[in-house]
Amino acid sequence: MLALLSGSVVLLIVWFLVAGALPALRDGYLPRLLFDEHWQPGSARDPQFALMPMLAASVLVTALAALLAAPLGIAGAVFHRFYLPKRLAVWNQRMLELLAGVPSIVFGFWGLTVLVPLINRLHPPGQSLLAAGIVLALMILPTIALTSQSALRSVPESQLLAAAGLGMGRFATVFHIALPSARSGIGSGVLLAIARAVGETMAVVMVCGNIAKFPGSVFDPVRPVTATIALEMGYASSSHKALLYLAGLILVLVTGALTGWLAFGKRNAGEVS
Amino acid sequence: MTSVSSCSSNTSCTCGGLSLSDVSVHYGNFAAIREVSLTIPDCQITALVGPSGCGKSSLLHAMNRLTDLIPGCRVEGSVRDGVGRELTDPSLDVMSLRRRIGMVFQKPNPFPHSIRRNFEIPLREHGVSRSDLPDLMEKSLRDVGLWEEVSSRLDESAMKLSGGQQQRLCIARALALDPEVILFDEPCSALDPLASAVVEEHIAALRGRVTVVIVTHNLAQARRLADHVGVFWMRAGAGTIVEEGPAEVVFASPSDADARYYLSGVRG
Amino acid sequence: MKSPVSRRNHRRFSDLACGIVGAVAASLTLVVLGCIVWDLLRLGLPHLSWLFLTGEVADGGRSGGIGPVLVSTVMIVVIALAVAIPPGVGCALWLSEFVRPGTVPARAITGGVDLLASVPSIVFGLFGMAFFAQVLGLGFSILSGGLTLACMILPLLVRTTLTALQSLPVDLRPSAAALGLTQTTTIRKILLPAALPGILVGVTIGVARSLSETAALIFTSGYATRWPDSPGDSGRALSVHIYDLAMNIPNGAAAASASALVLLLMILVINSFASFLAERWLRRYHS
Amino acid sequence: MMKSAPLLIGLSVLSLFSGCSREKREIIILTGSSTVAPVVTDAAKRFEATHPGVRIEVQTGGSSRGIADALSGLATFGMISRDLKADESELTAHRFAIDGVGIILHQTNPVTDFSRQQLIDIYTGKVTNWKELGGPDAKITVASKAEGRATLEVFLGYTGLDSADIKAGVIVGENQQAIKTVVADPNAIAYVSIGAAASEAAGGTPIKLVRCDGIEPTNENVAAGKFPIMRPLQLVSHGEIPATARDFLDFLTAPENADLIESHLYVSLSK
Repeated sequence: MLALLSGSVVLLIVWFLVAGALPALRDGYLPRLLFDEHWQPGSARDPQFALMPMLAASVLVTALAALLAAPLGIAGAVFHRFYLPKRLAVWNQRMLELLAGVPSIVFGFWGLTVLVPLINRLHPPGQSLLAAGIVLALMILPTIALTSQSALRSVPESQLLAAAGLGMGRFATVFHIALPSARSGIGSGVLLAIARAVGETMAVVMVCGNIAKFPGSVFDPVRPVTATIALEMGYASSSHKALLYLAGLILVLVTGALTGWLAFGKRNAGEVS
Repeated sequence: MTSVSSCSSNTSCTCGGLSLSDVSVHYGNFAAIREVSLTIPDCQITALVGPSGCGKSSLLHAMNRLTDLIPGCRVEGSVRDGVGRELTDPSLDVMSLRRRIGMVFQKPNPFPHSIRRNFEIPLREHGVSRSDLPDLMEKSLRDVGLWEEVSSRLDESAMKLSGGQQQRLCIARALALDPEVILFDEPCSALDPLASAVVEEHIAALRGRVTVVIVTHNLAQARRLADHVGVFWMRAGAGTIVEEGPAEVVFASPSDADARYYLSGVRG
Repeated sequence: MKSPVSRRNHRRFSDLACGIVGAVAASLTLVVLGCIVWDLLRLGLPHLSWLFLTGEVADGGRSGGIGPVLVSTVMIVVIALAVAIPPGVGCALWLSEFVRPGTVPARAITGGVDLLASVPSIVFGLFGMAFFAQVLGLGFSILSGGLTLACMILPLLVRTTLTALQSLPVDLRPSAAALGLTQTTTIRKILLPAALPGILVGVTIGVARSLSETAALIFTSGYATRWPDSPGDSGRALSVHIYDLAMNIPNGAAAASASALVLLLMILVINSFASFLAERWLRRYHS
Repeated sequence: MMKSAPLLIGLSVLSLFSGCSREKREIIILTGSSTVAPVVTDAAKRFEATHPGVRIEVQTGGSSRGIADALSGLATFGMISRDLKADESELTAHRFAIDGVGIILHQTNPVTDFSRQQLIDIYTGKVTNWKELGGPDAKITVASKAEGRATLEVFLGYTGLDSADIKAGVIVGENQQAIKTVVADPNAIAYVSIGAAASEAAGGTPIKLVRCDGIEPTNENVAAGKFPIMRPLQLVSHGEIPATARDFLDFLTAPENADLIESHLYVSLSK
């Protein structure tokens, strides 16, 4: 019953998005989302509604963030579990939990005032795919590190003992025993983080530059779907609003499919051993 | 690697015993065992018996420095190998020590990988070349009588084996490293009698090839296996050895009163 | 075969390298956090005072305090937790104890929960505004905000509780059953207490996410800065207040930083309290 | 379900109860522009202090939301920071303040003046280097506002451009983001609320407001109607306005409350 309640929340949200997007679907905007070249819904002369660059931006920003954060987070968790003395480990964990609770707006503000000027010196304008990726990576790092830590903690003591009894060093124990054993826990942590990264809005909108074009390099500005919703929802007229709902719906479906696919792949890989 | 050869017979054995003198193990303020002295003869089977909580496992763990892993655990005294090297020396390379002194635990603990990977991971760690792996694995599996049972499914998960098979796999995995000593920490207590008998049979077969130290609660098993016996008992709040000697002597006429009661089945 | 000495050096090197990489990764995270917190301290600390914590919001937030905002924030988070924990834990229990994994209903619910986890927070905000505020007629209220947040942290609670339940020893269930315990008793007396530390971790993360959420609350709990009388009132959450100060109010950075410091402090206190509880619990039951 | 049922009931009772207690009071609801909301919030607080029994709810969400909520009757007033459009003529606008929109540059940028044509050239990508304007040899980073923002519409109105003509390097949302963008990039140009920019600049932020068509971007010039880019801040209503709401409207435009508007750096209409 309670499970059904949880499940029904999803249905409710999807239904609500569909209802919001319905006018746009009815008026045949879907092909325009796919095939238009620019995003200029407010233009009186030539309104265009290209969603693809924004979906691409969502995917790219998330991928970059995951690529930056996953190795760091997992390596940090290994250090936490196998190297750090317990007394210090507790503090490390406390700090990570704190980092997990920093509001996104603080990250965004920090990104815009500290990170963007740095990147600007390398390659203007600074607000870019790279900036958004780094800020997002910082935001999801604690999630990855904390879930990896708990996954590593749940590696059975008996296996670590077995490794020690066979004279295996820490490196081999970590890579051959602990990490494979914790793989599924770490994987679901990374998935959780990816889902969070795709949906993140407030921090990204401040550092990504918000230009709805396919980026040519990491220094180019991009505009993820959520940034568009955040920037325009409050100001959109009715048909524009329906389009934004449609964009949100597509994002949710794409993310759902992506995480579902990753999770499925993970499950299959898990069955081998 | 060091040329540790397996011995073909008792007389030419070079695997090396251990000699412990005044070994104490403390966990924080708690003394688990106090001032234990024990000689573990070459290539024989030494059984450590005694009631639970007397520190038998602690002593075993001290012999290959697994005690290092326990925060707050302190080992005092001296543990020397066959050529007289001090094993408690902090500068000793613990990893190669543990290779020379292997361990098999109470609960079978194969890695949750394929049977093959269970050999590959530790052997590669100790620098055995990839091309030597299949032969070593087969030899070790034959030594524990597992080869016929698993040779067709080496790439399946080790976790799918039965408990007895898993334990024999763990013995084979330890054997593959070509150790001088193998420590068995109640290797049969988590197994059913039939599996237990098979495992015991293969431990017995190790006599003359490696030095075996086995902790067991099963006195009958100790009688069947042991060449040499140490009896543990609680003295002044800590475990210690109250009787030590060749099996036939200790079982026939123990000099310590507690040991006598324990071995005769009256106490313990 | 390599000589034991080179083997030993090689292993020492790889162990050390592994440790160094880990240390760098861990400290990099902490250094960046340090930078952010230092910035907040530099800007916000001079602005902090008892009056700031208890006073009313004045001049758009640039002067006065954040008293009513704090009260609203606490109410929103409490409502979110009260509403989300029972179905979250229930759903996880159902998934781990009552259905076989891999069956259609289990997959449907797991998939749904995962989908819910990937819904952007701004979509939750729009949903909350449309459903709780308008359809259910709760209006801009602390209740709407709390319910919206509850939807948002629900998947998180399900996931962490599920992980906690699944990592319990498998033989707990048969051993309880062997003692003639009913499944309800097993769950209530054995499984839930054993999984409690894990559940607590989920709740802690949920609280942190609720506290730091902006997008879902702007549209639901609203913008009002007066003292809330009841959950039916509109009340501005701390994160929304920070957002407004940082984005809409010129020269609001000092007050924004001070508010962010307060928020971090709240999270620190809650985390410490939760881990204290978990530790006590572990000591009581596991040793 | 069993566990959560009493909880849900409790919550609904609570909300009913709070609904009851609210009905005794008179409520004015205002929703809309995030630019207007802070100043109206402060005014509401002062109004409530002198009018016990009246409660004023202020919610943000953007000008379009203000229009929609006023039309649907959800809000007593919508708050907007632009002029009403032709298709919004059912609504009545009540202007209470003016906000100038000025061009900002980084403090280190030597350029001090723009003509309307120069702005058009920059924002349509005809001029891309500061050299062409007498500045350093550096690429111009053009910051523009997101679609639908009132500031963008005001800027478009002044330049006569369509939003599709604008070739921006960076798109920003709120005023503060535009200011931070210029701080972060010495070669950026942006347009923001004059009051916000002037107060940030006075607070030490390294930005400067520059002249447009030779007119200094000051609130005095905006008040005098000399500065060319500006927008009204107004409340909009649909149909009959209740008496208390009318009182609040008068209160907002009363000279003795002009200090509230000025403290938020807008130009009060009462002077």
